[in-house]
Amino acid sequence: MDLDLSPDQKLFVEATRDFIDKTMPLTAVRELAKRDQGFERSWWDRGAELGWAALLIPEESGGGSVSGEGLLDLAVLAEELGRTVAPAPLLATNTVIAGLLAATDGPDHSAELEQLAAGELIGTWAVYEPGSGFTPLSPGLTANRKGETYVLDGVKDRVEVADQADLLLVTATTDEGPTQFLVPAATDGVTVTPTWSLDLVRRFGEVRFDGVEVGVDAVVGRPGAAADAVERQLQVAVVLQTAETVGAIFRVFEFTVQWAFDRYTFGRPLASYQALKHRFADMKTWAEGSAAISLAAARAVQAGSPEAATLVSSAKSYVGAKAPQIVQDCVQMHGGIGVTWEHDLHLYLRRVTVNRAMYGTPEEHRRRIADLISAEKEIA
Amino acid sequence: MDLDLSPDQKLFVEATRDFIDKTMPLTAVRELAKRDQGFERSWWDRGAELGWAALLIPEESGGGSVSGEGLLDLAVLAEELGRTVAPAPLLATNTVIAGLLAATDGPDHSAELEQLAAGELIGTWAVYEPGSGFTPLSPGLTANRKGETYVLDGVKDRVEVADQADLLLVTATTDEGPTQFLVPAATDGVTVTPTWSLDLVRRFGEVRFDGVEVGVDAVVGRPGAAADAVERQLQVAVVLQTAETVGAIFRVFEFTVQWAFDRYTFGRPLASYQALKHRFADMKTWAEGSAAISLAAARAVQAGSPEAATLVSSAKSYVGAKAPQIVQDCVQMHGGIGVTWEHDLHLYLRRVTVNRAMYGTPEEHRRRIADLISAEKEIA
Amino acid sequence: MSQATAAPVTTGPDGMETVESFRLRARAWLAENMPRLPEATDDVAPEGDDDAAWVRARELQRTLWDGGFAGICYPKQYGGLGLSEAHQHAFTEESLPYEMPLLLNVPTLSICAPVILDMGTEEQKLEHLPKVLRGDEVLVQFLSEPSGGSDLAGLITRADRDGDVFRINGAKTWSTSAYAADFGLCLTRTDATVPKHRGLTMFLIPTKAPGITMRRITQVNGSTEFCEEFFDDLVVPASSVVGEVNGGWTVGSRQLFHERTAVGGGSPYVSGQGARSAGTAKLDLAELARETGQGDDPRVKELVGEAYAQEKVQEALIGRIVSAVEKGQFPGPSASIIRLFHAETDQQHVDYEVAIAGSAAVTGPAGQRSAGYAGQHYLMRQGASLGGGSTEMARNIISERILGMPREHAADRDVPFNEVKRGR
Amino acid sequence: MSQATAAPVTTGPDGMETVESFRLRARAWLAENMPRLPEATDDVAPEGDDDAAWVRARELQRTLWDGGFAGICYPKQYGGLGLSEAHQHAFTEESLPYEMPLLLNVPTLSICAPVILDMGTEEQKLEHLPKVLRGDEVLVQFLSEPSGGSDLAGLITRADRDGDVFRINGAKTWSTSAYAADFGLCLTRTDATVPKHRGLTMFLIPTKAPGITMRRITQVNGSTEFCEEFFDDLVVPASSVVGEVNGGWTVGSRQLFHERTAVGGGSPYVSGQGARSAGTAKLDLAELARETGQGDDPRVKELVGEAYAQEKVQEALIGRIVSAVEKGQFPGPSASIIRLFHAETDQQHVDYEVAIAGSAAVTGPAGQRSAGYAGQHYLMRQGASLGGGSTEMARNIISERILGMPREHAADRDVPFNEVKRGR
Repeated sequence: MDLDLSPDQKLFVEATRDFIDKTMPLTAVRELAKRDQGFERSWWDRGAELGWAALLIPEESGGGSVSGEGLLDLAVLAEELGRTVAPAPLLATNTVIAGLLAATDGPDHSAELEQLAAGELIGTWAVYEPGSGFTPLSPGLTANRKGETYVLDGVKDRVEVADQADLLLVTATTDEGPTQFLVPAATDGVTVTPTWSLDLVRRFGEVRFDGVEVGVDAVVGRPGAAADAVERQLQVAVVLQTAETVGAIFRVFEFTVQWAFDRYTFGRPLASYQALKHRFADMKTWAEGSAAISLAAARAVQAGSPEAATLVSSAKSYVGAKAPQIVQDCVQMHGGIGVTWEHDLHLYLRRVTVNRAMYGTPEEHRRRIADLISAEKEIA
Repeated sequence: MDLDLSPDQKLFVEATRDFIDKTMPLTAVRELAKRDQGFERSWWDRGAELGWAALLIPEESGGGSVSGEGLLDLAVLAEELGRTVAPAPLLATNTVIAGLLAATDGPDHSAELEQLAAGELIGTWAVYEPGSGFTPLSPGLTANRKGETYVLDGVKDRVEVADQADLLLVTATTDEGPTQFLVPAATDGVTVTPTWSLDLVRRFGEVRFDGVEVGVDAVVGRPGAAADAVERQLQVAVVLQTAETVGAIFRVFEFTVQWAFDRYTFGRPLASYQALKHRFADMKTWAEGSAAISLAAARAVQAGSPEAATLVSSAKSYVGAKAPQIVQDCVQMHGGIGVTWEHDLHLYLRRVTVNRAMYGTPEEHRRRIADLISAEKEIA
Repeated sequence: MSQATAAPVTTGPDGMETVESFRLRARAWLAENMPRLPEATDDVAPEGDDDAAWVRARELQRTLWDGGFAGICYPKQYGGLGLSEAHQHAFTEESLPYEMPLLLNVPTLSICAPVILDMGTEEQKLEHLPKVLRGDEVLVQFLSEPSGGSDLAGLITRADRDGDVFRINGAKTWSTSAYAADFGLCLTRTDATVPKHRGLTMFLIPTKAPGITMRRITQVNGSTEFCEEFFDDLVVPASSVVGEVNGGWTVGSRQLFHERTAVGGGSPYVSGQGARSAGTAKLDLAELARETGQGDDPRVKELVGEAYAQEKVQEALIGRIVSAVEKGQFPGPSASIIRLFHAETDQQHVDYEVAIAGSAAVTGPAGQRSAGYAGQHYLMRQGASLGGGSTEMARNIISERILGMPREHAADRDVPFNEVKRGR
Repeated sequence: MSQATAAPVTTGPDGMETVESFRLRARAWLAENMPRLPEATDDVAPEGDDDAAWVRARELQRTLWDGGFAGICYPKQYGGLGLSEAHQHAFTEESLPYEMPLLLNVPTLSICAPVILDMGTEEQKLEHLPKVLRGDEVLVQFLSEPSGGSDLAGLITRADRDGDVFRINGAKTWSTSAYAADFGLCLTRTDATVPKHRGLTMFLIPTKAPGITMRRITQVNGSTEFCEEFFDDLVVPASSVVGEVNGGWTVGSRQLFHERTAVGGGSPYVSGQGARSAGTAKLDLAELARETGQGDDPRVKELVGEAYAQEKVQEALIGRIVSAVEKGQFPGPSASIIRLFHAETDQQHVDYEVAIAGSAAVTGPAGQRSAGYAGQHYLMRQGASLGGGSTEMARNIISERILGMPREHAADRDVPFNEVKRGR
């Protein structure tokens, strides 16, 4: 909901919308809901051809953005996908890309980066562990050095698009401290089990690592020094997630306003009842606030601003909490039809509820903000 | 807001209302706000003549209730006082009385009990300590046994009606554990300092104990065994507090509804606007819920039900949180005049805000509920 | 099944069995005759998918009937016990550990049958009420319409008189468990030339009659408990009118009163108490906190305690309002207060489920019990503020009919129905 | 006072000084000329009780004027700098560590003077604007009336033409700082025989003229910043009309626009930014948490983080809306969005102050700094949803004028004002 898109970005939005309208309308999403996998690989290939996994990558490394600010372009794209709750592994793959780009002081991963950018590989971040919240820097999964290899043991869950991912960016604890590894999903000892998901097409899975051996060149960045890349990955993930959510709530709000004009009760349109009008006014205000903070966070991350961490968590705190509230209120405005399977509202409700929960809940991000500002004070 | 008062209780309400109308209208409360002390002792004497400090005490000990259920009578009275934000030390004195009656296995305090009942003495519970929340069973104030005396050292604050209290019921830590002492305010080493209070007539103070010597007969109940009496005192305090709050919100709601009928804007009464009507409907619902739970808690405490502890905390959790919200919404309905000194709304807002905070905040009582039900589960 | 003879019957001065005596008898009888509730399972089958559950519910109700514990507050002449709400309440409390025919509570026992009791002809009462109490007849409401919403009286399903019969044409929706029912209370328009409330008639119609086509509605949580019905020249006799011809609004209003009371949890006509199926039962928040390793987290404890308090308030409020309405201390529309409170309580609970479950609410092992339900429940969050009359209508009723505030402008008031403006 | 000559001026291609150049110049000049903010004190004197503060504010504004930093967005011909909002924003950021004439921001600099700029005659602009920017003239709004409320256009203060002059009779209220002002924008009724919006006229009147009696209103927190005024045959010349006679609503609407923008925090006409006095400044919640020993409590951390996020959203939202309105992407009434958001942010903050402070919010050492303010702030909680147009009006505006929903029925629409029904 950037009101000041460049002409190139506007063309990009139009092309994206056109592609999605043709290839991934809500009816297609509903079809995919019945399948084992939430999207077809060939569809993601076409997205990759449109640059969906290349926007963060510098031109010299085979990437290229629309506006020169790749993350902002990605956010625009995420918003468009949010408008139709499309199933793309946009966040998953680009978060891995962001991590690889952030950690340039370790083994070379440019080959994988190229394949990710081309859509040949799908990446995902394996960061959650069973029974824990979002605590990326204290993984229980261990990686023990044995000569020129590491042996990984542990379990990750809530791994996005686990069933289709080729590359897992895994947070692990080594003797040196928190370390990330890039592990092909096909490696011996890696077992992926799909899990139930509230979203109909965005799937998650559990990934077990039983004595998984990887070379030292699987390390991303330096051993024990994962913190900066992890922070970067979190920021990129939340920027894309809130942008997608904003796209979803604006779309839901649009068709709910229209419904309020069209639907009559007691001889008057719903839109004429003050109690409902006031709730629409609140929703409009919250939606604009969501768009504003989501964009502010994206800009700060794009610019590498020192405020990026708190703005990203502010965006998640606000958008993560308000979006489900807005969609539920839109369900209320629709009445009974709003809770039927055949109405599209629940597709959006599922998506924003998943987005509320993943990569830190609003509550987790609020505590993070408190920690960040208290750390700032101590430095100052 | 008991809808099923007995005929005797109805007469009691009428007599109380009559007495308050004549002696403590809001204009009198405003006058008292300017004075050093929040009420006149002679006025409390008259209240005591009407039995305000005798309702909990059995007839054979010089007391007497209206209905045979003294706590329910007291709750009815508290509600009436809440309707005019009267300044009586009803809760303070009766909480001490409840504590003395609960701890019958220690030294004899029947003389003090009689004087409290007669209004000759005013009592208060000194339970809070600087820098702490409501943690009555872990006092920092110490009482060290020296032969036939105890020496008390420590500080209490947020002591209700400290400036006028004659008897302090003090929670202390002894070698045996948490112990309560009944200490005359005039004892050497006791220093009372009035503190600022949000309520204009309900005053609080800090009480310092510097090597205060009291006899072993000052103990209430057995040393180290204060827990039961403390629980009883808390239950009685919260029952009276929520009853008073319910009286206040019903009165505020009444005159705000009337205002909505009388006040016109854009040629229509406020009461005709749906957005406002819906807020009145919410307030009505919350007020009825407050009345219902407050009465349910009072009945459970009166009956000594095993549910009393959780119901009391449920009442505080709900009424403590909803009452300020209702009064603030009533301020909103009044518009600008609602935040002026000359309008009576703020007298009520101060009272319910104080009541929200004292003897455990809603948040503290919610955590207490969680602890209580988890303890129940362990037993079961 | 044995009649409960173990405990003796003690009667009060009014000749009615005392509540305590009734409670003790019920306790003994329940222990002997009703199956205890099974332990909670991981089964997440959504409501309405298991038709065997209906057979079971009818059997359980029959057991109650045979034991002399069916229809506690129904009059004796129609097969009930003619006892007070206090008896009902005592029985409900005693019944909590047992399997009860909860599926029959809404709408059969607590809404439809009470309407027949209040407004039906003597023939209708004698014909249907004993069957209902025996578990032989399940009833349903045909009220809402696809084009409807809150404006019930604006319905367009027509019933045209044709000699001794009426011919019904139109469509109804949101009829709970209609697929399992035998008869339905169907509100229709019999005169479109008068303002909307004055041209309605209520019928009690057989649900399996030719001319009715039924379709089950799938809800977002997979539940198919609601149905949609299409009436195509359904023919019913004039004797199936409940109340007066063109007096249907009076009957419907009574029905709404019973519905609000039932949805709020205050109906005296139920058999037992509880959620209709495991999948929709509220999660125990304290348990959820422990399961997710947050039992000692103060922020989670606050949510647990607050939700517990809210439920205690709800219980107390229901008691207060139901008693006050019964005694005439409060006006009848006060039932809307408990209806509104129910929605607040339910929605707060599901919000806290989601907040406590965190990311476990949205993905996890298939069929996982606690945390995963949270997300599922959240999809149906608005059910509590939609079903049984929206909370918006409840707020209108409270402000207008309890507080006496001016009524909302209705563009269709006093306008002949066939001249009222309708949306797209 | 020295003109800031230290930093060089760099101009852009449009001939205007670049923002960065302006910022550097401002930074240097502020450091040299403006007093740094004193450390926070325990002084809780409520607003408006200290008239010396007004003398001080006028002096500070004069310092800005002398330094060439007054009226950054005001046109040059009326004493301003004629620069952009970006310049204003840069200056505001640089000014935060310094004492600024914040008392002049509302309503003088951000509401009244902009109205004169938009709607005044050339004479009025030349007469008043330079004085305002120099700190010589303080302005006030005479809009609300004791019988009024949200229905501003329903006002009853009359201005009757009498040859070359008008005679004003009536009463106004809620005029911020009127006791310290020199002139006021006073909206009056000049024709009661036409519907309400068409019979209004705006005057710019001297506040010390005979015929005006002023009384200060005490608010619940002890503040006396608002006044009430009684006009008893106040005589003003026709040249003091702002806009057209009977065209006062147009002027008033413009005034409301500036007010909403200012209250929401988006005005480009201010001198500095911040709360007007220490007693009303928001408490730092993280600090309050530490002071009350709850710095590590997860539940308190959540409140701290949430309130912080809310403020960041507010900042971002103001930027978004102000820019969009300026560029014509959003309609003007969108200012109501930031007005509404301001209230939500403010009220959440004070609620969290009270929640964190706990019982320390309601009693404690006299004059205690943090925790005790919480209770005081709570008394004025609704100020944020009342002052500057109620949030109810904001919600009407958003739904009707942004979303295009049908307007609320107004019983006084198109009715001659003297036939409109009024309450008791």
